[in-house]
Amino acid sequence: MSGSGQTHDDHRQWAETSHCRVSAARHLGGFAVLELIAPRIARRAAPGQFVMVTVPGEGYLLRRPISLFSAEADCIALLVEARGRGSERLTRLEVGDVVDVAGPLGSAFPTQGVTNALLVGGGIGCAPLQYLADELAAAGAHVTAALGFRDFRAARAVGAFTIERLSVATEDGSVGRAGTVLHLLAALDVAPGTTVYACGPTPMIAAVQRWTFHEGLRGYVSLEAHMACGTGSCHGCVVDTARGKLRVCSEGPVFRLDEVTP
Amino acid sequence: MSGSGQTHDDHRQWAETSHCRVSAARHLGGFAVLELIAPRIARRAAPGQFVMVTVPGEGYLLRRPISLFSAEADCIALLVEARGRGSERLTRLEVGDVVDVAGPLGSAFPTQGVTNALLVGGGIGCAPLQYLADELAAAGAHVTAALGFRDFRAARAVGAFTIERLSVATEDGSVGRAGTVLHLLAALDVAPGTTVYACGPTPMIAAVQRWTFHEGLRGYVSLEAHMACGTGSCHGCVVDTARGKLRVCSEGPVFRLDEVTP
Amino acid sequence: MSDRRPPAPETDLSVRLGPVELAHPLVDASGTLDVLEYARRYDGDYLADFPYAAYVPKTVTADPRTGNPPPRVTETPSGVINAIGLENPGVHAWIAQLGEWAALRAPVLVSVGGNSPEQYAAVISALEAHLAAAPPGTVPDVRGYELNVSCPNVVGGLQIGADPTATAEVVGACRAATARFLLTKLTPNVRDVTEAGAAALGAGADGLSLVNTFKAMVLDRDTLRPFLGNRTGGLCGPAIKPIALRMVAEVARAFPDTPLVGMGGVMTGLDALEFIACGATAVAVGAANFTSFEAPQRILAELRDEVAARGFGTVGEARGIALRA
Amino acid sequence: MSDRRPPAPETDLSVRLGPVELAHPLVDASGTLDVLEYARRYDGDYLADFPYAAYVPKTVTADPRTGNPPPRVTETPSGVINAIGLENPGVHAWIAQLGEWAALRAPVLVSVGGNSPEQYAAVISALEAHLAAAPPGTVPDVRGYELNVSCPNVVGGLQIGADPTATAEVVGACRAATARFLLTKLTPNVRDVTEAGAAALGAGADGLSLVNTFKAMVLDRDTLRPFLGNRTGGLCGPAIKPIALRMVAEVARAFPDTPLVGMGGVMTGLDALEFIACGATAVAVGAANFTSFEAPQRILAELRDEVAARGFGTVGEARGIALRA
Ligand SMILES: Cc1cc2nc3c(=O)[nH]c(=O)nc-3n(C[C@H](O)[C@H](O)[C@H](O)COP(=O)(O)OP(=O)(O)OC[C@H]3O[C@@H](n4cnc5c(N)ncnc54)[C@H](O)[C@@H]3O)c2cc1C
Ligand SMILES: Cc1cc2nc3c(=O)[nH]c(=O)nc-3n(C[C@H](O)[C@H](O)[C@H](O)COP(=O)(O)OP(=O)(O)OC[C@H]3O[C@@H](n4cnc5c(N)ncnc54)[C@H](O)[C@@H]3O)c2cc1C
Ligand SMILES: Cc1cc2nc3c(=O)[nH]c(=O)nc-3n(C[C@H](O)[C@H](O)[C@H](O)COP(=O)(O)O)c2cc1C
Ligand SMILES: Cc1cc2nc3c(=O)[nH]c(=O)nc-3n(C[C@H](O)[C@H](O)[C@H](O)COP(=O)(O)O)c2cc1C
Ligand code: FES
Ligand code: FES
Repeated sequence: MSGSGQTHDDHRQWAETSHCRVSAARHLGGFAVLELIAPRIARRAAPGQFVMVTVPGEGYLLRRPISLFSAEADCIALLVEARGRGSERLTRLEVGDVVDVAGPLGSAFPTQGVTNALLVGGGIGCAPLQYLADELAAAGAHVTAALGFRDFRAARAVGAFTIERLSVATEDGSVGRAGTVLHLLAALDVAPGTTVYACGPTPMIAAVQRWTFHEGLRGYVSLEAHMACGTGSCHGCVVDTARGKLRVCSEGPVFRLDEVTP
Repeated sequence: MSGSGQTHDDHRQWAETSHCRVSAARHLGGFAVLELIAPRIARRAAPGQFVMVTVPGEGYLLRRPISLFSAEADCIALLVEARGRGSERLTRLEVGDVVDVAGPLGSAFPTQGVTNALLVGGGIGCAPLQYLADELAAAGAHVTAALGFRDFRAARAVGAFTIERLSVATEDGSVGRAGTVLHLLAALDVAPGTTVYACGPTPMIAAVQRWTFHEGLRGYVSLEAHMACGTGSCHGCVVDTARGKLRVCSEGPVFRLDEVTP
Repeated sequence: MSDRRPPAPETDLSVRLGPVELAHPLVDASGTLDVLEYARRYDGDYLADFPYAAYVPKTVTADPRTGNPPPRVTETPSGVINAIGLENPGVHAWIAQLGEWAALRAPVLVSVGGNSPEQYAAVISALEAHLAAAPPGTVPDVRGYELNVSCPNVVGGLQIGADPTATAEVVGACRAATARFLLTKLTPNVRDVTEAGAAALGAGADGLSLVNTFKAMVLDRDTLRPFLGNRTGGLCGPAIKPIALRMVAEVARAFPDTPLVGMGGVMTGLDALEFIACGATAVAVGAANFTSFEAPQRILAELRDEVAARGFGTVGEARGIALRA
Repeated sequence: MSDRRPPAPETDLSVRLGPVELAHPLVDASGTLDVLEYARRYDGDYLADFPYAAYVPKTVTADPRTGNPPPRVTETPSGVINAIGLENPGVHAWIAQLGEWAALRAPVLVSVGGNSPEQYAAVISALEAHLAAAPPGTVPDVRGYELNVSCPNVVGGLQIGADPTATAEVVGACRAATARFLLTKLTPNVRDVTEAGAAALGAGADGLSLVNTFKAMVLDRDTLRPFLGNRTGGLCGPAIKPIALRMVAEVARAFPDTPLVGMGGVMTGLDALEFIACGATAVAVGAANFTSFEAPQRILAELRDEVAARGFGTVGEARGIALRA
């Protein structure tokens, strides 16, 4: 494979940080929160955007898309779940390791003028919501988050979140309320005009979409798709939307909730 | 490439040691002497034999053939030169790392009845000669070694050898005598009936062969060939000999000097 | 090469691909780099700094195409598989965008797809008409075409390139539609890649590019069903490089003086030089673009170093040296 | 799969490859495991402990062959390339050795090569004559043949398998020479692998195995000349698995009830299961044998786990599930 190790630091016109150092790593059994020193990325980032991360080692050709879990001063953080080979390798990164990271990429969650925000996450789809919550809170919005997980193991990711009004559900009832994130929503007192931000597996997105329509709310969704380039070049990551087929890496990952067809 | 990491330790009928721990590592700029804990291999080994070493990490499909540099009690040692990707990776092994090693494989240098031995090595071809010298010396033979290298950098390998009567030549004269190992041989006082053991690049083998014929000596040579299986199965490593095409990994690597056609 | 040498910028890397002068041999492989998308993500003037010696856009067809259902891409051992299915807005919408990258400072070779000779020729005719009428500065520097008769992911794609007669028909129709440089991009999914090559050259192609992707399949780990929405896809990347090199060598031997664009798994400067040694005039870089924004710059720097370190005065001196008896 | 489950030895892995009962689906790929060489390096009774369900020896030809000049093998990205050139002692010397592994406790499928129908048939006739005359216990349990019409590294190898007519002639001659199970091993270096498959089956083959290696080329880093002594070689290993799976699926779809041996890049139990999901009856393991003596045991254990973890009662339940619409 080779190659990715040796980038030329004189070409600095890209928001691409080679040899990005891990400055902190928290391992939460199957998940990791990685803090990376990446000033050029941190400076430009907005919640909802993602980075393409080169998995260290031979034998990983494609970079992995990972949402920004936070971005502050010179650092970005990523919340990574070990799902396949590559993400598993990323969760094993330790302080001092270096990775290549490109970004920030894609569209951000619109936050302007939002006073009440409801953040709905399922599984690793929760990842972009911490950063979003931070930004919304800093802008004075009232933020509530509802996170759903399959089971005890998946819910370990919750340990990474510091959102104040946070409720959790697990399908097996092992952590928080038993049921899906929809059960959490049903129990919430949602102010009219609340903006919904959703990210998670397709069935959850579809359910949240139905629920927001029913409640008369507007909102945004961050979608996942298998990616090759992450740069809008290959058309590998398209999803169907009301605006036709759109690329998650370029027109997305954030779309209006009412324009996607999960 | 997966796979090799997970061997089943209940199948112990093979002289194959998975998770073989590096117990000592000396790094000699471009070379490394690696000591590995491999009792089953050490117990059966003889000088001239080799092992197949799995290069750690993804992306190395074939094992690398490496001669035994020594074998004592529970340990074997390897002298590895960084030539390509895989051997370079092996030279970076550190104490505590684990590698998979299979062996001992191939034919050994005959040593029975030898009273005077002349060991002739070129470049990394010197690797099997230390073990051979030790065995010959232990059996009471008089051992002289002549090692030739291209330059100063290649001659760093000398630091690994502890043969008593050892002379060194470099082509650029930076270490030892200027010239090839043939110049060393010309300067030696070789007892009649001395057994010659040679290992090195093809032109050196050819020259040593001519020299031994001229001096009326007998001897053995250890050959290199690109290998896939290392087990006599694939016929990838054949060399031309007086006995027809023979496999270096199975009929070799040690052949009679007078039967090879370098 | 493990010990890096100082860069040798004086080494002459320029090549002539038929009538097209290239500053160096590297071009992008169709479908792997979108110049406008890159420009959006770049701090400087990307159209001026474009790192490849020519730009090959994603294949354009006469009609708009929505492409294949997702998922469309994933990784394989040392490879990438894709089944995009030639998604593109159709030649008319595509032409309407030309003004946005008219300032691109590199010659352009337009990749053309279709299901019939007429469809291919329609793309070229529409573009030629536009170019003839366009005021200077409003269109990029289109120098030629690459006929993609080899996409394994659409009906009519692979089929054309695997059939010499059908290939010749497409090339003939396109030859009649343009006087510009005409490459035909060959499929590797054949017994003898020189057959379609001969057909294309016989029908008027000026040069050949190869290889497109290998038809392949990946299963979903969980369901054991085909992973890609299209079931099968096209394999590229380092995995296929040894096969691609063999095919480029065969074509270079069969058609010694023909402009050739070699590709398949180029990740390093040495890889690119290998294609040149096998007879390629220029080398296209595909999947490597997915590894880093700076892959083209890195590969070019490595190629320059490799050429210099081997004592070649020009990159052309390396061309075909693997073919000698 | 990252979390290992406890082994489930009760899972039924047995399959029937035509008339041949196999304890499980894994066999060795011809040319990658020599049973006598393994026995030499084994502390127990290797002929009794043989891990594969059947043994496919290296291809044997009528005449002795010295094979190609070295080097003959090297590594590629996720692949192995070889140009052995069917080195073998010829069928008569080969028969003379049979007694040494007569005790092998696994059925044997003899791989046969040649340059003409007569040469193939001569190997089979010689062996059939020997088997008919041999006292019990002096010969291994030969159950059938695999006709290697697909070696890319010899004159007449690839050529036969890439030509349906030539393939049919070879198969026809061999069919006349034996009543035993007859597999034909197909080359992937074709446009449509089902064409040679149909020809082989039409001429009397009982089943098909695929794929043999892809014709490919590797250059020497230093000289940029072809690395292998034979210039080109055959590519195998994980690099080619996606293409091999696609071809096995095509053949399984075209000939649904035909015994199929799938292969190409199997390194893990999941890989093997993928070939079965694509329609293979049995799966051959080639390059993986080069990674460890214990590769077959590991792959078999993994396959058993995969089958059990997915809730299949038998491995046969997984067969062809990737083919469903
Ligand atoms: C915009 C976006 C944001 C994401 N944010 C996060 C995040 O913050 N944290 C996190 O843990 N994960 C996130 N993911 C999912 C993450 O990219 C995948 O889990 C990861 O790529 C899996 O790689 P692997 O090597 O483990 O899987 P493998 O299956 O071994 O990978 C094979 C190939 O498939 C791709 N792939 C596999 N699963 C997915 C998937 N679900 N989505 C996209 N590509 C996939 C891989 O990138 C790789 O190219 C995000 C995905 C997208 C598209
Ligand atoms: C019997 C025998 C004993 C050896 N003993 C030693 C030793 O003690 N110390 C040592 O440093 N080296 C030894 N070598 C050489 C060593 O095997 C090669 O240097 C090593 O395989 C190179 O691997 P690479 O990944 O660095 O090279 P790459 O060129 O990247 O490897 C590509 C492939 O070619 C093979 N290969 C490359 N060079 C050689 C070579 N010269 N000989 C055989 N295969 C090669 C590799 O094994 C690999 O399969 C020995 C070789 C043989 C055959
Ligand atoms: C995602 C993707 C999209 C592609 N799209 C096209 C295309 O539109 N037209 C085309 O001729 N080739 C297309 N190709 C093939 C490449 O241009 C190239 O022939 C192939 O990928 C081999 O080169 P590589 O190994 O360097 O990627 C595509 C390849 C990929 C990976
Ligand atoms: C070194 C080597 C030698 C081979 N020799 C033969 C052979 O003699 N006859 C044959 O039919 N196939 C031969 N093959 C091909 C394999 O049997 C198999 O078809 C191919 O390697 C694909 O499987 P794999 O990817 O698991 O290796 C050989 C392959 C290798 C690597
Ligand atoms: S991943 Fe290539 S366009 Fe989105
Ligand atoms: S390496 Fe396979 S026979 Fe020697």
